[in-house]
Amino acid sequence: MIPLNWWLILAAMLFCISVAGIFINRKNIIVLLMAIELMLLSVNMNFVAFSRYLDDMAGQVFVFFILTVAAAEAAIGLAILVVLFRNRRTINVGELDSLRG
Amino acid sequence: MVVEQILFFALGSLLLLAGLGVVTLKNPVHAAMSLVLTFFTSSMLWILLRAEFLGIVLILVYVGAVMVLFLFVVMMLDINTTPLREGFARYLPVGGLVAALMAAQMVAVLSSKHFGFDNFAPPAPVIEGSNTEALGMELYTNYVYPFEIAAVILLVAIVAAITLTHRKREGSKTQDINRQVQVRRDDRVRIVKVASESSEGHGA
Amino acid sequence: MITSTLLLTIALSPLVGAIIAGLFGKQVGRGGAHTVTILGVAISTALSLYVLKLIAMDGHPAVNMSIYTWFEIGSIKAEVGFLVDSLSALMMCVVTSVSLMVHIYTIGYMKDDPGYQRFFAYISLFTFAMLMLVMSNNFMQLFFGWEAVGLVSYLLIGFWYKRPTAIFANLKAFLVNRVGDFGFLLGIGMLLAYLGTLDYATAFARAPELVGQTFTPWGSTEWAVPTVICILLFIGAMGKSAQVPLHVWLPDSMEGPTPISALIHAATMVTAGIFMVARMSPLYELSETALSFILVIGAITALFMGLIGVVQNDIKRVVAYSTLSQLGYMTVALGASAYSAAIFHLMTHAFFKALLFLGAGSVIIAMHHQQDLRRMGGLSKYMRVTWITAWVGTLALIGFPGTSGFFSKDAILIAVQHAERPGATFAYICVLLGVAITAFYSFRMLYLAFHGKERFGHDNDHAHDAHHDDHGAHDDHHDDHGHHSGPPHESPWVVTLPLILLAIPSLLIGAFTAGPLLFGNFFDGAIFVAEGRAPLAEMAQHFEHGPLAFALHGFITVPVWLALIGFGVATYIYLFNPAVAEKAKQVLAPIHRILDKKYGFDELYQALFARGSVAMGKLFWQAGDQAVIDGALVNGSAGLVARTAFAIRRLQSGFLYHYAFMMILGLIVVIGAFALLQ
Amino acid sequence: MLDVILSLLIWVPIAGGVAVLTTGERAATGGKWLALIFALFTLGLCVPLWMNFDDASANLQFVERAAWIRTFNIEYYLGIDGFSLPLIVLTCIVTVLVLISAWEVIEYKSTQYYAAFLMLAGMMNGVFAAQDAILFYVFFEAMLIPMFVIIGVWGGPKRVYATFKFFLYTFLGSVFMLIGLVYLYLKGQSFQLIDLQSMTLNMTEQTWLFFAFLVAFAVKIPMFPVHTWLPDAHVEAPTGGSMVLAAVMLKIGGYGFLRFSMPIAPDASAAYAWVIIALSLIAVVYIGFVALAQQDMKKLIAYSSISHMGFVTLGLFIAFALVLQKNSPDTAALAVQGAMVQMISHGFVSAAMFGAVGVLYDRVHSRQIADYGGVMNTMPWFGAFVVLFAMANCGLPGTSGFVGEFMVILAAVKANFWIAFASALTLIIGAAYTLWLVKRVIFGDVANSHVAELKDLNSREWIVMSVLAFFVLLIGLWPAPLIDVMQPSVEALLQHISQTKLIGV
Repeated sequence: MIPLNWWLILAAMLFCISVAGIFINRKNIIVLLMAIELMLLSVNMNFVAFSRYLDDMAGQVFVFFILTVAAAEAAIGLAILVVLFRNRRTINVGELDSLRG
Repeated sequence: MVVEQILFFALGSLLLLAGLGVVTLKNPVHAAMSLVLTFFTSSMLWILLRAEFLGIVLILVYVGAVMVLFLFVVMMLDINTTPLREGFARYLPVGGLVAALMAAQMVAVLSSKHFGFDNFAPPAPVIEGSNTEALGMELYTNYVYPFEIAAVILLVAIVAAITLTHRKREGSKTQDINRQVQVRRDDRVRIVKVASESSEGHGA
Repeated sequence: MITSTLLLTIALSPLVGAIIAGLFGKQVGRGGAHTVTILGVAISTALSLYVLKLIAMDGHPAVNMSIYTWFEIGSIKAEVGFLVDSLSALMMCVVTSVSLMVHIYTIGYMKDDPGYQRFFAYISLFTFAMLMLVMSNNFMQLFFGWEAVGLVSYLLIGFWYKRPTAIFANLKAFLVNRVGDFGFLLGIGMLLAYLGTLDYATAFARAPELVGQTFTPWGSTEWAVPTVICILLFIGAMGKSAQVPLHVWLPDSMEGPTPISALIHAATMVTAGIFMVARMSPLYELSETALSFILVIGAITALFMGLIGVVQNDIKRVVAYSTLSQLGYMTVALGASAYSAAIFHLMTHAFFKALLFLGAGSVIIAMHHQQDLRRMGGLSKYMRVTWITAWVGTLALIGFPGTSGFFSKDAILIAVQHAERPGATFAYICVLLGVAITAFYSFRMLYLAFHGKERFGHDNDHAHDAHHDDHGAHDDHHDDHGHHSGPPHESPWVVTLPLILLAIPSLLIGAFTAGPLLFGNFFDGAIFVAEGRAPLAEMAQHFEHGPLAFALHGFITVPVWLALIGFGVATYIYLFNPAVAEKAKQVLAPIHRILDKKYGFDELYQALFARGSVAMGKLFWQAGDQAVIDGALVNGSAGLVARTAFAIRRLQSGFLYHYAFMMILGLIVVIGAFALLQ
Repeated sequence: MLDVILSLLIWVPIAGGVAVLTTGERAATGGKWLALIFALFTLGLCVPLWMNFDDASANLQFVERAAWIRTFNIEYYLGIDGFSLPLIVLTCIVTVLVLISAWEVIEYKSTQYYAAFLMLAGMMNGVFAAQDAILFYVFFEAMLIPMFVIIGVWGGPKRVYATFKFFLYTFLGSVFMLIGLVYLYLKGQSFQLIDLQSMTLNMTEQTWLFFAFLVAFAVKIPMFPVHTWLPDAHVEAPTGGSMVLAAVMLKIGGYGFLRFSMPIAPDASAAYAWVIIALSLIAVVYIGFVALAQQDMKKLIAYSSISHMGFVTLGLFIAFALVLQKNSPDTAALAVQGAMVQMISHGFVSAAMFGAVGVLYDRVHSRQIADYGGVMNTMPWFGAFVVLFAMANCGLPGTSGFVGEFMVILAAVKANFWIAFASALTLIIGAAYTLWLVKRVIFGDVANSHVAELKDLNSREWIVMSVLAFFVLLIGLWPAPLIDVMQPSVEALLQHISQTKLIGV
């Protein structure tokens, strides 16, 4: 029997890995987007775990909605990436700072 | 019960490894592949948690659609990844440190007195009926309204993605039916009076 | 019968003359200007004499009436009103008569001066102001007259406003007078604070209440209230009557035309201070320390200013310093609470000092505005009338027995001798020495100007150009009217007539008025002397058998001997061998230098107050206003805002990962806070 | 007509301003005459105001009340007493003079210049007649706008800095006042001055309110630390602008103390009176010395008017010591009357001095003393007027400058000798810097070619100068009518501040 704690710790670890990921490769947007997907996944993990342990379907419903949002977000993120690439011929974050203050 | 634990540990460690892979692999395609692996292992875990519908949906939605999209984009744009990689080593310690700090914080929050999970009751007995049925019941009764909004969000996402990336390709011939129908006779035909060639001499 | 219309005509007729001559100068023309002003002053002179006759001869009671209320707040009332008693009647006559003489004299003196009408307007405006001061019955109007007189003296000293020395002198005069008025105003303030009224009558009636009261300026020191009030009022008098620390403006006021030196800086304005102290005698009698303070100040002025007169080379400055010293005598008389003697000397001094000044003016006209005694000599041959009247004036000045100066100066000497007051002996010594010095410098001036070798000689025009004595103030303003060379000649009748008219009272008035003024009850209503003190009592015994006997008796008294010594020394040096003067100058070089530098008062004041305050102003302005308030607080805070804004701007670096990093940082902070706070 | 006279006094000039604006640039002279007619009409209104003013009673007269904003029961509540009447008359007179003095001088958009002044006059009358705190505050703020425009558009080279500084300074000050008023409203549910004045407040409330009002009015007067905006504003303002700024706008600070700080927070005012007295003495002496070191004529006169306004605050706040410690109400009345007369007389004297500098500036376009010398030779009548106004500025008896200072110094002697000693120093310092200015500018030989070809006063300047000279001499020689008008209000104020508000609490 697996206590709830483990699930939460597992999700937390996953979340931290994705945070580290954002830090590590700060230049590559694609990996950035993937890291975000990973974060969402870890959140969903929590939800499912809670729904299972609290015996309440609300958690799973919510996961369902997070999935839709995640998909939408990924789609738009990539669309922006493509447009960005077309205009600037590069997606290296280091060169893209025209919006500075 | 032991089998469950073994399964949990195996899948959990696989999940973490795959996550690490996503973050550390040089080639974006490999990263994408490891992300796919992550999704697979998490869906299995979810099934372990008796949320089989979601597990399947996860695979379908994420791996099927999102990862394909990622790979499609990665492959299409010839992104030279070399500049993107440098600075990897430099920021590793910082990233690692922040991740560790956050992990420590979360663990402290989760396991400490706030949530009191340690004395949390073990999982309830098997709920009757299938998970999908229960999820459907819940979804289409209490959460109809959010469900509709989710649909709208997806619509917005589609429209946004298309308008952003859509380019008008020059040179593509299209028919404008409307204009074609409105053409009238004298737009096209012109009657010209030409004098007939007479025999008595070439004009003065 | 003295009615308000009578007094109003006395006071206002000179004002009307001034307004007509001043504002409508062009329309009225030169002739019109001087007739209208002389007419005004003549009217007020006649009426003043009539009033004096009424009060002195027919025993008309003193008049105290108010014309209109200036302001009235609860119990504090300030009005414009007249108090005419023996003291003010006498002063009115002195002021108006001397002013009339000066008006007539000016016709000759300012004959071809472009500002002719303006000058007449000013001198009759001055007469109006002096009358308001003399006739006032409350402190507010006294202060009004006090400052108005200061204003007119400012305008007159700076009459030739083209000359830089003149406009420097008039600013200096006004500011030094204002220092005096500063003390004067505080005195009036104290009076109002402790007696609650500005009116003379009620103030003098309530004066005895002040005796016991004390005033604690700081910590535990206690000062008697009457002493503080009297000394503050006397500071005002020191400013106006040019006593030692505040005397620096009088010699410089010689920059103005000579008639005003005669009118303002000899006869009337400078005596305002003496008149004020005499008028406030009920207050002064209450405080011994104030009187001895006055005594000491008067003695110092009398002696030390006379000394400076010895080394002056400009004829007008010699007479100016003699005025200073004579004022010192009057102050000493006040200090010895012999107020009547002070007023008597004031009157006689007004006549013979005006005479000397106008005589000097006539000499200046004759010498084509040459004021340097070393350029004159032997004028007696050319200017008989001026010479004789100068002699009369000098005799009266040194107190030659029989002349009016003798009676008034002797009265002062005896009064000081018998005053048992701290500082009386010191004052007596100074005053005695002063008699000798007065004799010395007045005869020195007489001989240098009228006797001895003619030093102006043929190099007449040479005298005009380059040679500028350090304080020989040439009226270059007059050069343009074409000086005709050739020997000097007697001034026109317009100039000599006033000289004669002034010479008569200088000789005779003393004998006639000494009796009633000094010992009689002429001043009973006006001047109040505490019972214990009768400074002039001893002199009264000598005076039973008439002024003539007293005059003869005078020959054997100490002061006359001192005067003769002074006369003898001066005659020996300046008539028989002038070389001694040069030799004496080398031998006593250090003393001569001190005297020539006028004890360094001018330089000290100029450096300390003038330049000092401007420097302080700059310091306050640059350091205080610009740097601290504007720089640090106002623009400083604006700068601060700009700097902080710039710092924050750098946070928006434009790099995606910075923003991501900040988000995660925020997350960590939130979780940390959540963990800690639970 | 009498019961609406105050509204007329406020809205006629403002309407006039709008009308003049509509005439536009084409009919400039027509616009100018129209503006002058409106100004003269407003001045004409002052005559019945003064005649029908009953100077025996201290309560409000010509009262007009109408609901304005019901939710906060703010009312359009007008009324005047002894303090407001002279100030309103002063405003109307100075406005007419300013319009006359700017006739030919201002060519650039002259009608708008005139319109700005008319509106300014209307709002200033509003400030003096308002009996509702918010109405007072609205006019107090609205007044800044025309002044901002006048200095900002027609000013000198550095006008932008000067106007911003002036506007921000005053605005910052008035914000504190607003906080105070709001607090009072929350406590007493009413903005009417009468209610505010009679409201019982404990000491801490009073202290906070006192300092809130102090900041607002100290900037306006201006008092010592917050005065640096005035010299800059005056140097950059056009002649008419500095005449009105000096003549009336500084008085609103003093008037504010009389209406707000003293009656609403009497105990705090009494407790902190020494602060104000110290600042006023600094203003009199320190600023006097600063004025001595100036090279720019307008800056010198600006500093001199700060020094003179120091007397106003001194007079107002020694009244507390006189009433409470020395319990001699008459001397306290003398002090407050001295402060009020000083305000009125300073209005005329400083307007005249700025007018005189304006006359010179219109001819030679320089304000530096060094550029002048011997003006008396070419402009004798102007020289005579300047000497008269200089004498009034250094408080010569017979001119209005003397009356105020004389009364304040006499009252100060009773309060504390050393206060009187320090304030009486103005006799010397005031005379020093004023007459030194006159010596360097007016007297002496003709300094340069500019001065040589100066022409004497033209008829327009003659009118302005002689009207101001008339008032300076009238108040100087016979101040009784002005003082009798204010006496009942002064006694009522003193009676009010003598009772402490702390009994109940």
